Amino acid sequence: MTIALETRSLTKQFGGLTAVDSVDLVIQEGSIFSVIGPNGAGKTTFYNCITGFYEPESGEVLFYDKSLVGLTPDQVTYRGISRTYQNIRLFANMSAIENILVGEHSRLRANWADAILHTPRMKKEEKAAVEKARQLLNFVGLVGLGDQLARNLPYGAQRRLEIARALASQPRLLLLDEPTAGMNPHESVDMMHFIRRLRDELGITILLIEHDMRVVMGISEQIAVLDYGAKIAEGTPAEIQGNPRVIEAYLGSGAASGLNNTAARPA
Amino acid sequence: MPSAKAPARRVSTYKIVQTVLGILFAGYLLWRLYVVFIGNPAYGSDTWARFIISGVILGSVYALIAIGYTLVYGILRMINFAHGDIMMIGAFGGYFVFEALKAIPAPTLTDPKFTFSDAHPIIAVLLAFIVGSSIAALSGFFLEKIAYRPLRGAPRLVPLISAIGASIFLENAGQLLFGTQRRDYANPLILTRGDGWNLPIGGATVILPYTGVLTLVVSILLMVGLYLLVMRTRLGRSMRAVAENKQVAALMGIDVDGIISRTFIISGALAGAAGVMWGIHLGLVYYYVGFLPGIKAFTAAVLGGIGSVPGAMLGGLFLGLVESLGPAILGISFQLKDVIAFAILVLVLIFRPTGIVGEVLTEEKV
Amino acid sequence: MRKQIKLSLNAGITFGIITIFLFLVGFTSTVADILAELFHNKAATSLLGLTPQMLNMLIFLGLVGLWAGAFGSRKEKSRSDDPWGVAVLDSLITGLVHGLLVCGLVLLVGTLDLRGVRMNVYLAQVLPAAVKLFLLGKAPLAGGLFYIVFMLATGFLGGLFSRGIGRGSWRRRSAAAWKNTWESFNRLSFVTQVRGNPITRYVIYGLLLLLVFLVPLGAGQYWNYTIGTVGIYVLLGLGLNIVVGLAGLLDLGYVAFFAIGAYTMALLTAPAPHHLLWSFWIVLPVGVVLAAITGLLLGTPVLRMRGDYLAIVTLGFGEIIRILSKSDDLTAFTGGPKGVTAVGGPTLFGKPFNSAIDYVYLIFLAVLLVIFVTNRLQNSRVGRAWEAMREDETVSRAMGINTLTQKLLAFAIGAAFAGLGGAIFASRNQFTGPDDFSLMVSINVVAVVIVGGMGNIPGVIAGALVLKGLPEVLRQLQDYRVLVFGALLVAMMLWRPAGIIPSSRRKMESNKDTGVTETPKEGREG
Amino acid sequence: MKRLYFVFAAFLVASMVLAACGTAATPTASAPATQAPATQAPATQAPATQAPAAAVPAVCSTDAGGCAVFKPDQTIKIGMGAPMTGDNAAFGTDISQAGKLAVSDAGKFQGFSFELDAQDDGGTGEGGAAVANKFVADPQVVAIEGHIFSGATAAAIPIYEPKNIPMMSPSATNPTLTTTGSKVFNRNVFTDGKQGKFDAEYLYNTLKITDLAVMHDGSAYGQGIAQVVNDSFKALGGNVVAFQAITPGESDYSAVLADVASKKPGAIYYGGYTAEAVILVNEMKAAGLGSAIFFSDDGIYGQDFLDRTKANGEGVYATSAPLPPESPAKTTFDAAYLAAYGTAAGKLSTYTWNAYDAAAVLIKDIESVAVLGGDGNLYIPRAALVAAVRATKDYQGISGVITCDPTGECSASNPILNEVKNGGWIVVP
Repeated sequence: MTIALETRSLTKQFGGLTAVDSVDLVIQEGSIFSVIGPNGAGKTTFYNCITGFYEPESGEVLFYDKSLVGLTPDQVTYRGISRTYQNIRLFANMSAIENILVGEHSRLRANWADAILHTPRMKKEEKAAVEKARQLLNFVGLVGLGDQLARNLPYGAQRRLEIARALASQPRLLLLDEPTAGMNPHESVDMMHFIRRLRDELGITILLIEHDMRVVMGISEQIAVLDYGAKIAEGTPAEIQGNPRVIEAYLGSGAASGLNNTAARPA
Repeated sequence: MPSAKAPARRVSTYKIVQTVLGILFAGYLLWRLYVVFIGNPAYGSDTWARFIISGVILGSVYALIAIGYTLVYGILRMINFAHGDIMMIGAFGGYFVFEALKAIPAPTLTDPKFTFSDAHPIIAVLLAFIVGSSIAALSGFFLEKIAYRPLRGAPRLVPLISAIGASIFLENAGQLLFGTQRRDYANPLILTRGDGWNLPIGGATVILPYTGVLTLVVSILLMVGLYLLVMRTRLGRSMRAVAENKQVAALMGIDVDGIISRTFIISGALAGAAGVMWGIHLGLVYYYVGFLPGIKAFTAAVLGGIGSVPGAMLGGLFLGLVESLGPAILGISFQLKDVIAFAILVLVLIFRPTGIVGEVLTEEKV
Repeated sequence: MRKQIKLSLNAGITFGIITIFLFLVGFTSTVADILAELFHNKAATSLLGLTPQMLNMLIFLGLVGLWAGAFGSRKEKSRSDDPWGVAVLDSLITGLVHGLLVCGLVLLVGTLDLRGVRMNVYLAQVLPAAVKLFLLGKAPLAGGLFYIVFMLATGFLGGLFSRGIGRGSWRRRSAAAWKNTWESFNRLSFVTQVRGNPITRYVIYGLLLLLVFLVPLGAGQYWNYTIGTVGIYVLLGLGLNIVVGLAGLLDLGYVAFFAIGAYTMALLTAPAPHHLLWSFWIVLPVGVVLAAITGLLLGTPVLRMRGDYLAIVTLGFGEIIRILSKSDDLTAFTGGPKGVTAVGGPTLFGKPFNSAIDYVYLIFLAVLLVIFVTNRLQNSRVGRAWEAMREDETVSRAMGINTLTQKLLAFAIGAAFAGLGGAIFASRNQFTGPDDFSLMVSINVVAVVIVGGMGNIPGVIAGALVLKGLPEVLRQLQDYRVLVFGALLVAMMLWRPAGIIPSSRRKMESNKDTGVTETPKEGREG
Repeated sequence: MKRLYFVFAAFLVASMVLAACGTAATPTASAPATQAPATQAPATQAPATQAPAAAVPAVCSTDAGGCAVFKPDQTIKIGMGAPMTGDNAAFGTDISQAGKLAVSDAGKFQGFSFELDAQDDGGTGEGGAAVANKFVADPQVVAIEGHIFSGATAAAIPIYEPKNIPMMSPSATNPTLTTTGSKVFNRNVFTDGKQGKFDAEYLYNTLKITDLAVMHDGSAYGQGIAQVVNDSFKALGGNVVAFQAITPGESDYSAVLADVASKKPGAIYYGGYTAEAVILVNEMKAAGLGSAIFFSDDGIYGQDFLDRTKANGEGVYATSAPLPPESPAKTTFDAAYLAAYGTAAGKLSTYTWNAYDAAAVLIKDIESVAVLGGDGNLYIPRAALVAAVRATKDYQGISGVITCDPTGECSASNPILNEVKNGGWIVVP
């Protein structure tokens, strides 16, 4: 098995606050890996460090053995990492299909001169891009909604469109940030199956931040738990469920709902 | 934006540009400072004192106007382009008060031409400020109600255009109402422009004008008052809450529209006071008097960090000083003082993208 | 009921203030002249002791009074019914308040005037003649009472009229009727066929183009000049549309690139100050390229700034260019505040361009070129990247867009269009100077983009027509044209915040436009 | 690559279309210029049906610009392009007001009345060209008073030139305006050269100033004259210690004055207008320039300067046209201006009297060439009018004598010098 992503004592500080504290993770290619932890545990900051939005103070991020530290977000995307957002961030005033085409940006080559002159290369590429966007719409189950403005889509469709957009850049690693936030249990289950399909059909490694424990326990192969920026536990779902430190972290932070309580959280 | 401490492996080109620019500019500045102070002193200390007096006084007026921009920006995230014209309205308010009081004779034994405003300068000035501020505040209130409130949910450039339209309207209304001539403020005798304390500096007499000191003192008082208002009162808390998040503020039972109205009233009143000061210190009022100070104050607000009240104060003062000292220190003709001011603005923003004391916008917040 | 009365009271006060304002700015006198020109009744004899000028003014004030009555008697929101009695009462209240306020003004102004007070020392337009006209040559009291009766009567009529036509309902009804007709027309099979046929579109475009090319032939020099100016602002608007409308970067110093284009043209073709006398056709691309390069140079340090920080920095840059162009240090190079005269014009096949009409066609051609380029860019990977940046810069970076490069590209292309506009502008006016590049030009161009509708080409054209055409149309209003223009700008934003022609998206999922063979399944969800 | 060719081909076609349109357009566009009688045809035909063709004066068929025709109820229009809005509106307001007085003073000519049509050009080249195009499209406009600012004027001249519409600007001082060989442009205002040289000589020879500071307001007028003074003063052997420009529209120049003060000049020469000069003079004392002489051009001469500087203005020098000190005509005009507009003549700008004269001269010249046709219409031959304006000689106006030289410079008189003494302008002998 190859290692898709590895972080070595990754640390990110904001002033005096250490948001990510020497986190070591190893994510195998083709796995579904979850990062959980109470609110403010540094999960999203961890994502931002991987995707190049933050530059870590120290530590290393290796993607297929190549360092990502210091790369800009677009370079990271080019290398094959793509992400979604906790609060959906689509390009609201663009149509669904255009959103996906933007996602394909890093895989397209046409520059401004091509665009003005409509070179054959550009036309061919554009045709293929639109075709691929349609396939992705199809894949996420949004056929017929392609010409709708993203902001007019129903909530669930927006979630799936966001994933389709992330897939458009042909990632090898997909970072999902609470993909089931705001969904009812039925929708959550659908999403769970969908995530698994991503891995199985497209062979994409998946890194997941999630609060819904049923989802986490249901699909993750490995789970890491962050608390106050530091990794306090790592293991299979079963191991995590029994880990006293994890329970304490959650209880301590007031999220006493417990690890087995799967009640939907407010978005 | 990446934080300051970067790992040694990759350094972004931007940072190199930043550093090079910074070193070049600092070097140039040091060299110029050396030249003008030690190498080839161009000015005596009396001239420097004059520059500083001029800069500080002008800066304090800029600061006062800039606060109006910043308050509105902080809450609505819009540039109130008509703010300078509100200042013009305030200046006219004060002008008419002085004209009226000048018309009331109060002859004394020594001077038969003594008028009410000469006899009671404190009352006259106070009245001018009250009337000027109130009229400007009222204009601010109606401006918001008519031109901005209906656009609350619109894309953010739309209120800007509306503000530009309002600005054009106000300028031309001022021209048509009051005529095109430039009018002189009839100050009370004691505040005659150009009179002041004579300070012996460097073998020459430097005049510290009374009007300038009045301007400075009043603007400092107003700024302190405003700071207390924003930080200590219920209204100030509500304003900050609305600035932070309008939806949440509304949920907390804050009357968002009311707070916005009041913000416009406050910023209008400050602009009006600035207008009266402008009149008293510089003596000039006409329909276009607010345009340039408006642009300058907007620059000052951004320089300080738009949205931040202390930033606006600092920015205003800084801009005033740059305008008077900049050409002198850099040895460039005064015609290019705005070029220097804008170049400094660019430099400041390159190093501090959100102004001198601006809020640090994180990726997520933007 | 109390709310209803408050409504009409407010309306009365508002219109009272409006009428007073109109008098104070002297519009009441001017409108009399304008109407006299319209009715050709300047030399007409007087009627009822009123001169034609007074009658003209009263016609105008009567319209204001009617509007006040209609406005004041409108239905209060919480009411379900709209009885006649209430409407009439409301209109009377409005008219009364309106009249009382005007009466107060008349009494004040009239008395002061009788006493010989020269009010125009402070209020420039309150001239004795204007006062006499407004008082209809009567004594203050008589004039005041007349206005109470007059406003009451017009207010009443306005209320009756407005209630009589059922207020806005007729508008809604007719709009619905139109829509129905339109839809049934669309359903006709041959219409669908014709509409669906791409040839139709080309024919329509062709006809439009033909029309546009024919108009200048009959427009006369003045309108051709105006059309040319509108065209140049279309160029500027399209350029800024890329920067503001597509890439979402607020640029308040766009005039800088315009100035660079214009000065390039002027300095390289004019006999003074450099006597280079280059050919127009060579300088044109030089100006465009220079403007684009300047865009790149400016953009490199500042494009990392966001939103309003960028706005002020660009504003500063525009001012810097203007100040430098007139500065003492560069007078020998730029011609200083005097500007550059005798800027060269193009010659095509031996024919020099020397009239407004020649330039109109040149500008049309430039506009077509720019529309072509914009259209191609907008519907490409580059255009999508720009729009994504406008929508959400952070996410667009995560989508693999190098935002800095894309911003620079947008800036440079926008600057190039401005350079093109500036070069043609200088050549057409045969003159250029620092006064042509004031901050107001930048602001006007931003307004062109926003007023028309951000991010789309027809919107920019509509915006340019409004921003540069409207002031010319308003010339009838003499000194009031800019005042009215400012008010209209506000009104336009309140009326259509999304612009005159809001942006619409290209349909891409269905394969009509892209020519891809596969037919998508109809899988619409609710 | 194929696409590329297509694009080029499209261009080629487009340019050919353009060329075709261009040539097709020629007759329409240039008709008024070359065959002006043709444009007047509709106007002349209409009366021709009622009256014999001989009603049209013979001069119209020979005049290179054709005739402007006025039916009995039409007014003869004099156009004016002026900044009526914006920062410089005071100039436009003032000049148009003075011009209107001249028009009403002129009364009726052969039963036809005159009208001054003042249009807003904002003082810019763009506005100037727009207004000029509007005027040339109006057959009733026969002459232009203006434009007011040099930039607008420069853009307007090429538009009036082919239409034979003469101009008389009371205020556009840019020297290059009369050097391009225009036959329509004239002005009754000083140019920078004459005045600046005079001023520099007086400063050096009479006032014995050795160290001079030159300032200006960055306008075409102020900068031009300041440059001349600077050069002339240096040529005389004087020392220019500072050359600084201020930004008009600002209200505070204390910093730049402090800089000038540090150079210890004996006098300040200022090129510009009253608005900024007043601020400078009022701030001089506080800036440490209490002992320096303030010397300026005709842009500051006038009552407004005195009213607004009061005691600070004592000892200020300014050049002006040799006004007949208080000629009855000028006194009458001043009274009429005050009565009509509520502000004193010369308060809004210094060009009030020039403006009155410019309009009066144009009216006089129109009257000299206009011919009443046999059909009751008034005919004004355009080219003859252009020539008549250029030939103006010894016209005694309220601002001085107006005589146009072959280039269109009509302010024949030499400047005189005035000094403020006891709150009034006194002519320095």
